[in-house]
Amino acid sequence: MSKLCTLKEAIEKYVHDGDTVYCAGFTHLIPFSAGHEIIRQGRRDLTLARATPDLIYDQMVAAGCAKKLIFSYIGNPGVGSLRIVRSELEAGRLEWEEYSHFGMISRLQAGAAGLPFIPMNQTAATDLERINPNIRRVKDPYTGREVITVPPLTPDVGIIHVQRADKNGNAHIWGIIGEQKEVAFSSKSVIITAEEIVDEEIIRSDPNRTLIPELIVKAVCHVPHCAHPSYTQGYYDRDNVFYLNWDKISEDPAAVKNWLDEWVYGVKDTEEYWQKLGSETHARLAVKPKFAAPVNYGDY
Amino acid sequence: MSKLCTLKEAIEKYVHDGDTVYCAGFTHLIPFSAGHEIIRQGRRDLTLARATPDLIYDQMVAAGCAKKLIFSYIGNPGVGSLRIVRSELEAGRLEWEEYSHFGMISRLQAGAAGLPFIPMNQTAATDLERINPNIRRVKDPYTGREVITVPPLTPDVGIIHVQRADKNGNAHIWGIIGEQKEVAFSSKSVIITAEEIVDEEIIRSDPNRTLIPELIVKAVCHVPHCAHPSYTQGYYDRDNVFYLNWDKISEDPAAVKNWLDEWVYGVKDTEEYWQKLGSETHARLAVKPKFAAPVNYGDY
Amino acid sequence: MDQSSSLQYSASELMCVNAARLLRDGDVVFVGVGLPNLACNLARRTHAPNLQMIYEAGVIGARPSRLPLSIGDPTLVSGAASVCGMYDIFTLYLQRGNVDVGFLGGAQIDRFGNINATVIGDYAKPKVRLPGSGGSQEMAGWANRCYIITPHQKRRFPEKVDFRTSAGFLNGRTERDATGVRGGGPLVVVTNLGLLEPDANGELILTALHPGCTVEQVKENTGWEIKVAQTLRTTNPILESELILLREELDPDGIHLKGS
Amino acid sequence: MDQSSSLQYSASELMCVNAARLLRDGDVVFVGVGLPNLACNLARRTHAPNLQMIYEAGVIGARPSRLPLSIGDPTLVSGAASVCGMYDIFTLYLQRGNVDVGFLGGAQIDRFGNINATVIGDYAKPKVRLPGSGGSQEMAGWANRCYIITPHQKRRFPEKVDFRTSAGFLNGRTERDATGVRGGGPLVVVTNLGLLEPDANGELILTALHPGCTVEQVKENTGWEIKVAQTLRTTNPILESELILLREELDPDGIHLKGS
Repeated sequence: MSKLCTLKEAIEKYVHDGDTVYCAGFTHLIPFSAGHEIIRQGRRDLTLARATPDLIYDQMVAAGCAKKLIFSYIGNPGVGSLRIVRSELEAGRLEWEEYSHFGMISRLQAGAAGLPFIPMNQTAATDLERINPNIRRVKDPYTGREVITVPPLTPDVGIIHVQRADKNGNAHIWGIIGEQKEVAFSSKSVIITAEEIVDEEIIRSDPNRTLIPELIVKAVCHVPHCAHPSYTQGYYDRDNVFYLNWDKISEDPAAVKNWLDEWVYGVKDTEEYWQKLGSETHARLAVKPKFAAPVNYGDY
Repeated sequence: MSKLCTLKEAIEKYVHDGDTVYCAGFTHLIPFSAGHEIIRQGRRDLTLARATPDLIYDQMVAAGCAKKLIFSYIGNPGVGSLRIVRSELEAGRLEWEEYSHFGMISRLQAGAAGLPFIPMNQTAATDLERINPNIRRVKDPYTGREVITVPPLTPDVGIIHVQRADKNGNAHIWGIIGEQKEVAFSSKSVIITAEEIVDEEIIRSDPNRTLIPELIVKAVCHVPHCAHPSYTQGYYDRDNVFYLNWDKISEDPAAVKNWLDEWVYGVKDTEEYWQKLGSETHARLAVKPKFAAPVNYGDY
Repeated sequence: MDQSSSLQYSASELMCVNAARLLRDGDVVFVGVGLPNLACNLARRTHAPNLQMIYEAGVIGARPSRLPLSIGDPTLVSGAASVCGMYDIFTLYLQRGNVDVGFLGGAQIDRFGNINATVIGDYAKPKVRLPGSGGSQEMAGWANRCYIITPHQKRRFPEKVDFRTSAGFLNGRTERDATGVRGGGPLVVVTNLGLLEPDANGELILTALHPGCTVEQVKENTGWEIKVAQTLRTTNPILESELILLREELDPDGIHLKGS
Repeated sequence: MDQSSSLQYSASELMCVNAARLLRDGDVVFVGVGLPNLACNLARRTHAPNLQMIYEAGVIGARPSRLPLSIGDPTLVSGAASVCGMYDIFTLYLQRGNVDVGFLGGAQIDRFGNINATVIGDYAKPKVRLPGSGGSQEMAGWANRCYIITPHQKRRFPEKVDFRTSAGFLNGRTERDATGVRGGGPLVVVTNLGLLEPDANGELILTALHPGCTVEQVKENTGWEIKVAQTLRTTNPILESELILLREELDPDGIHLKGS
């Protein structure tokens, strides 16, 4: 059953004020276009969950979409501070809930697996446990030693960018696959954005590559370049220049407002945004092809 | 660092009397050649662990290698009873320990993840829990409800057949991937048998396909057709005729002895075994190629 | 409509067609080999084209081009929508609640739909050692709906199973509910005589007979005093079109449909 | 041997070379971006060709052909041995005990090697909100050996950290041991003045100075009364060949090696 729709339609239908939203992607495949569309549609009071909030949540927080952040590392990866998120937290204007990366991904794994908790071994560092009542302990029934637990995270909406999907929502992902599968299975609604919508025969020619199956997907949106300034392995490079520039822009609230006006509110969709980036940027982010070795499944 | 050696050398070095051995593969990629080599080398008192003992453990039990079985389903898949294992169990000549499939794979997952236990939701069926003291309960620290637990399974040796590996042990697997990854990470020693040994550039052209990394592998053996009468996706078909024939052979201890004499003790290695199967069988098991769609990782 | 009154069919074909009719379009079904596999494929080819078949070997959305002998046949993989490992199948799909229907079988099914696939006799010294749970313990607990396909024989329907491999309604529906288990339990047992369904208390009662079968046959072949529903239905006759699909396309060699 | 006495190098280059020398051939290293990444690549190109680099983004055996800005750069993937998800990286690799070395950093490192990367000041109302744990809490707990690279400044070496993001030896080695945590804890802190190592009680003491650095400099720049090892070593001089590798091949644009 085809679930194709525009990103605008998908956000209208599945993202509501007050929802917990997880835009997936560890550095790779971050669905920036979805964040921008949420900003354009003026969603409020969202709980934004991500291991690494990255620039996408810095921008959404700047635009006033967020009430709360759930995270495990707030930085501009490889650059430094995530200035807007940081100043909102320091000012006490944004609620937050904090884990280690392992705690965060374990919460997603518990949600995806339908488990009431996931155990983790002790790390000897107990301060996060002290300040976060969601981090608890349970006695291992075999050794009697204590293990650490986290509860499931089950976002209202998970948004996942992929290289290619069929119209039903079966999606191929390669390269860094951080927490995409766990977000998809833990979320109540899943929106897929894809660089390419392909015939289902392409997907079914390589079922081991399908991380996300149609049966958990609500909407499939064709959004090429959705991940910029993050990247899509094999399609375009990470825009490190933009990540460095954001460090400057985000120092100044006026500059942030101008940037949002120009690049989010001022464009109607990803296609317009991408064209506006211009041919020099396109050329800078272009990547030469390098193909995986052939894989023979056999005609059984 | 190359870990290439013959299967004979690998079994000599890494499989000892009294070890717990896990020959991986849910129907697919079952390393029959490794089982036969263990039989030829006369290993005794092994604890054989597998979700589905399949014919490989029926044969190893018949040959007197096993002291104990750890399993979750003892049948000849699609055919019926696993006669030798069944009669040894009924006669009380073989120890056993039993789980559901989920309990079995959870034990492997716990072993692979370095966890002291894995929780599972209740199923309302409590008889396995009643008779197996390894199956316990723990109180979920969030809801106060009880969940079921199993402890880690950490085999002394895990044997895993793969489509292709490099000489260091990085291995590509596709098709049904049952419990291969979990067995590899839970086992103390890992032996890889591969249809093909390929240049590491082949493996590294598609890192998402690498289920098993070199850093946990002890030995890499080039063993084409290792899985017969099981199969290797894309390389040869499952020999259903043999699975049906075994139902007859295994009815009669004399027939089993003759079969072992002819097909295990009577051949020196997998190459001789495969040639002995003959061209008609080769033709029957041949499979026409059907390739996965190309995947572009990009030349970054 | 086909002219079906004079059709000849085997017990397996009868059960298979009736099982297929229980499936709904869009159902996600955890499939075993044999009759469940045929029933699913029949449903897909008739009233449920969007049925999704999942196999415990880790295959999602299989479209087998030949009849698989085993649950892990390569034909299940080629052309499937997705393949994942066993841990994922049991967690992300079954435990998470993504499976609508599970098909179950076993050597014994009791008054409350509990199933024994483990041993006949004492567990430690079994008279008959059966295959064991495999995936069925969790399927019976967590699939939204479970269906059982089994020939109607007295030894298969004891008052109480020797070993509860998979939970039906335990000693009554409230006992199952009290465990908090997510799945709805066995909804229908399809036999060669008719259909059994749980009543308000979770006890299996006779709710439908296949054309030509009698209440007496059912009573004679059930190990407890089986109750009969107040309104006993008759199942719809087998259609010629269903038999043609089964015999000519889905199991042309009669691997699963021969016998009885 | 290079003539190295007259070589000029930055504090970052000095730390990077000394960190590289701590790595052993065959080590499996959980790598962060920046100096640890450069140190690993330098080690691979010199004395440890079989070093395996693992990134928390899920990349195993990376062979980056360019210097990655972020820990999730696509160059880490192309040509890597394996890529897996985050849950697998933290369970199958780190928690299972498959990681030999973890590199750590933080805003504060205290007397017992505990690290703060979370907040300066009160947690609920922080004076400075730092990035938080990321993968470092588990790395500090479970990697066999941990190394810390940090400039030697008094504010970075307080007597006690404001928040224990990652465990060193807590209040002493026996306290860490009592938690049963599998990793060995911080083995060496590499600064621009020398090396600190834990003593029998887990307290960081000065064990080596870089050529030209003094005990007084170290004492002035440490927030507690730092002890000096009975046999204070001097680190081996930086080699010209190491600097050439770093400057011309590993970080030609000086992204991480510029400054101080």
